[in-house]
Amino acid sequence: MEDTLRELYQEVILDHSRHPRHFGSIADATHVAEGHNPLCGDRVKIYLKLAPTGAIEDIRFEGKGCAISQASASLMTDIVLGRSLEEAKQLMGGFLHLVKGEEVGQTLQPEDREQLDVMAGVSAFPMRVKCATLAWHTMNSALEGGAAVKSE
Amino acid sequence: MEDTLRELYQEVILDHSRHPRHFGSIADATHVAEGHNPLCGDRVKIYLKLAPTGAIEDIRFEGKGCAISQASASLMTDIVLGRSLEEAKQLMGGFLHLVKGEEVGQTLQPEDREQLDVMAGVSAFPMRVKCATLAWHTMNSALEGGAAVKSE
Amino acid sequence: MNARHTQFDVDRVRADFPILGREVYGKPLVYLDNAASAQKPLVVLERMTSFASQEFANVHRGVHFLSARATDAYEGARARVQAFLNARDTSEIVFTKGGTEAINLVAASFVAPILKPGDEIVLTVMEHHSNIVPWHLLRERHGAVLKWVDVGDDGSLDLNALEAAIGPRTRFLAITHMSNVLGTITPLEKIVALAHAKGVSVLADGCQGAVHEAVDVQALDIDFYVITGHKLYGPTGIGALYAKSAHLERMRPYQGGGEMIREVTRDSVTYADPPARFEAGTPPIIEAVGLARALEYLTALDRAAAHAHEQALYQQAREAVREFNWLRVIGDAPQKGAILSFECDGMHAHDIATILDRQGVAVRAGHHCAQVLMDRFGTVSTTRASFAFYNTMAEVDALVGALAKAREVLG
Amino acid sequence: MNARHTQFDVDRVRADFPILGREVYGKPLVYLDNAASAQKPLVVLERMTSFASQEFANVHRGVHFLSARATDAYEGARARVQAFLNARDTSEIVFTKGGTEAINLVAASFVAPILKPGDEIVLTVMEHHSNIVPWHLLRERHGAVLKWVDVGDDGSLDLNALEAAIGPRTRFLAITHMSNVLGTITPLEKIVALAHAKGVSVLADGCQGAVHEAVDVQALDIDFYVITGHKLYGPTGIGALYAKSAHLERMRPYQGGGEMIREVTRDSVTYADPPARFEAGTPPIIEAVGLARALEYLTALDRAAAHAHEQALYQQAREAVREFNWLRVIGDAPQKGAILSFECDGMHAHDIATILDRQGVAVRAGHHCAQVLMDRFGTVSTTRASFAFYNTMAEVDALVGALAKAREVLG
Ligand SMILES: Cc1ncc(COP(=O)(O)O)c(C=O)c1O
Ligand SMILES: Cc1ncc(COP(=O)(O)O)c(C=O)c1O
Repeated sequence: MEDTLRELYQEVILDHSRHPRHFGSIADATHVAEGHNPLCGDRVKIYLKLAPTGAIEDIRFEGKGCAISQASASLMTDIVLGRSLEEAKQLMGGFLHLVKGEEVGQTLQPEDREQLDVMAGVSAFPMRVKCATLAWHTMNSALEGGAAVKSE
Repeated sequence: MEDTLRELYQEVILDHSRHPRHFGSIADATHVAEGHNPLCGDRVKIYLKLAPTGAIEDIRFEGKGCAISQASASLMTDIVLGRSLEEAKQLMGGFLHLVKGEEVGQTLQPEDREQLDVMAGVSAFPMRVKCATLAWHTMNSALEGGAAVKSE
Repeated sequence: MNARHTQFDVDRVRADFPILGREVYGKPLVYLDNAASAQKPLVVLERMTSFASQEFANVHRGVHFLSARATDAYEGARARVQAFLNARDTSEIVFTKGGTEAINLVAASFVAPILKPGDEIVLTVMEHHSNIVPWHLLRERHGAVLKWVDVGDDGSLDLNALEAAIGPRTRFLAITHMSNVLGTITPLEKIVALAHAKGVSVLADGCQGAVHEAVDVQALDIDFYVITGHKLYGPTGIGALYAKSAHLERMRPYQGGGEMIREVTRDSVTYADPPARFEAGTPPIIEAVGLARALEYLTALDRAAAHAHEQALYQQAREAVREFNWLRVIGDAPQKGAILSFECDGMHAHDIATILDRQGVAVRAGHHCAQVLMDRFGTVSTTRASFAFYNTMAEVDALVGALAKAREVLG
Repeated sequence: MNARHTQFDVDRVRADFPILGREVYGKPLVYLDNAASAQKPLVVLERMTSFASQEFANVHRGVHFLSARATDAYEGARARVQAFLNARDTSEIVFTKGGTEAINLVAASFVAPILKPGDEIVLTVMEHHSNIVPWHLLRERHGAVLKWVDVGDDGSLDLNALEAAIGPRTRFLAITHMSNVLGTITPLEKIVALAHAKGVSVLADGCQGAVHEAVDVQALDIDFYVITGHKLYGPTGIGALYAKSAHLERMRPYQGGGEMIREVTRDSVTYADPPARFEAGTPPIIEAVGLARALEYLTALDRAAAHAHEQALYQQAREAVREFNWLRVIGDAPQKGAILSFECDGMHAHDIATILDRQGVAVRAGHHCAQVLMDRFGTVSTTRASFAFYNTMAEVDALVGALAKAREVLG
């Protein structure tokens, strides 16, 4: 078995995809958006509750999808919970660099980098980058008040 | 200059095309049809007057076109005038063989063959066969009561 | 003789397809995505190159040598398609850019003009989007009602349901000849008889069917039959519509442009006879020539042996995956072509395809442009291996082995 | 230096086009039918063959290696077209099967939905049927009124007449960038400004224009611009529509099928974003790759020098035929591309073309899909010699000599 495959489907990823954190909906969500990956038909719905301070007070997701998209959504909800809007956007930028195999540089704090690094293997699978970014794009769309998005 | 060209554009043909016989219309025509060669935009309109006996009492044509189509129409009106319907159809069959370079055999009487032979050069120019047959197809369509035809 | 050998000399045909010899990720390519698009024999590509580099000009209306040559080649391609489908006349063959366009043409030029709001179009749930969305457009724009015929759990067509679906308001039946997901082959002859008995015209989407089955449109008495070049081992950018003369004669034009007119003035336009009426603009000339060469190649094969070989490949794969109790095959109809679609417990089709890909095995994962069918089977995607006559038993083994590894990684 | 030499190394480029070296009837081919379709450099055919024989699979939705490769190649071709036209974004480029389809798409998906009976579409009398008949279809089916802008006796566009033709009921202006008969080049920048000032969107038919002129759709601020592959030294079966994003976003689908949807159910369908929304079915993948290679080839030429060479060929021919007092040139606009159309006293275009053909000289004779223009000039057909950068001064001489012989035979 190839190393790149093992790196893509490492235990952490499979665990996140099988036991996603923050799975479900939020009854009193302030922001909601639905995302769709036309490549494989995967969908994700992101619920956000912003505190008056602008911090992400709660975040949940629903949806079905491949291991990569599920794990990515699960990881994302984990990491952005409690962050401010700017921090969430910053994290998204860094994450996009990471999975596209681009220079991450200062866009991610070391501890965030460490947590997200399990997704770095995706960069060896260009056709799967969309799976990894779907949840993030959908969260972004929710925050910007958009409706359904498809992953780019 | 190539022989095939000289054979196609021999004096008789050019003469017919410049001074077409039976050019014009027939006020009391019994059969009329219009033909169209989509290849070059040429048109021909054939007027026929059949006698009660079924013989072609008068035939005329109008239209603009290339030397081949004009000469062919002129020659046709010359040769079918006074013939019976069957003879006209028989002549058409023979003429089609002639210009397509097929075996003419018994389909043309020797004297008819001689008269039509000036058109035999067309067979070396497959793209121009339609020009040569337009008038004949149109006459046929007129006799069969058809409307506008295009040359096949 | 080894039971796994068939009469078909697969090594010999493989040599005709250069791409089959290539590697991906350092592993031999195992191309099992034939239902999406087939590979092309070198003779097809060579013919296109020789035509384009020695005989090319625009067709029709040209007097000069090359134009005559190109016109002959283009019209010769039409005659080749006519023969392939056993149409009565070449004028019954309209070249299109693909199967999708052919179906859109029929929807727009045959069905739309006869449609009143509330009129029904009958489809099956196993249609490809290309045989669904053109009818949805008629629903959106002309008030058509779509009636759906179900398939059984094994993926076979329910003929009784089909008959029941055709009612007094039914204006058209559009049905696949072979499902691109289930492999199901539909009994077109029966279906046509059944529809005609109720005065309904039938279009068969033969994009898959014509690849695997011999087609005789006259024997079927079918009204419209659609093929696409790239699945028939020919080029992209070309397809064809067979339609009965009587239909074409009264159909209104589809696209407007050069070649499809008789006369144009400022205030009026009259149209050419079929098939020209439906071929606006410069046609895919080089592609038609390529398609003709592909059909010639295909016809020169022992098609019965090729078909038996494909079936043997499929059976081999079907048997092998019975051992995977975590795998569920979708599509087990008695009459089916060499397509194996399946779902796996806890493993997403996309992940499976990625893992297979890294082992050189190219399969398709997703909804296969058949979301209505996915809904029917309660899923959003399947993994699909589709076989061509140039695949081998060793490739089936590679597929099965790669699936076991996917289980290892993801399971 | 001989005055008849240009800076352009024509011998070198001729070597790129195998067909130019061939003979017809034992005479060297003199191919002057470039406006109908251009010949293709070998690199284009080689690229298509190498792509189809080593990198091919269906695009999009595919996870596997070849599908990714093919998708990259196909989307790379889109980027190449974007760069060629200087569009802002790749999503503004829609691949079609040719120029004709692109115009039909705009007519059906942009213009038809905004049209009320009696609304006007402005055209010029020098349009190709492909930019006339789609609008006639809107006349027949939606009650559009066609308004015609005349050209002067020299074939140049009457800008005042154009401005006057755009009235309060005008909904669209469709105009050629370069006439395929007269050679006239239209001042698109002025035309667009003039139309936009009255709130009217503009489509330019660039099937000829893009071959000879550099195009910058952003600088032109044009709404729609159409190209076709086979005239751009690329394959048949491919063309492209440039459209402003804002337009594409709100345009309804054209054909229905795979790839252009977001979601399909039994009762509903939602559509993909542009450009996918307008590319139903398997696209002309191999052809797009070929077109990209052709544009690359073209861009690598010194286009200014190539253009000057074409103009020199044209001028040479134009001057030479002045000596034939039996020949009347149609189209003498100050801004014109390298197309020479003419009529001859007492000699039909068709007969001339046949005689030229036997001398190896390929020209086109007929109405050139421009019957409205033929009417304007009181004729039904012209003979047309159209030049490409690979033509030579010696070929111009061959044309002129062949014309003199035609006179001898027919005169
Ligand atoms: C000016 C013009 N417009 C449109 C077209 C149509 O292009 P196509 O036939 O490639 O669709 C042509 C060529 O045929 C043309 O010369
Ligand atoms: C059953 C079926 N119908 C229609 C199509 C559409 O054909 P194309 O994409 O070549 O237009 C396909 C393939 O994509 C198919 O499998």
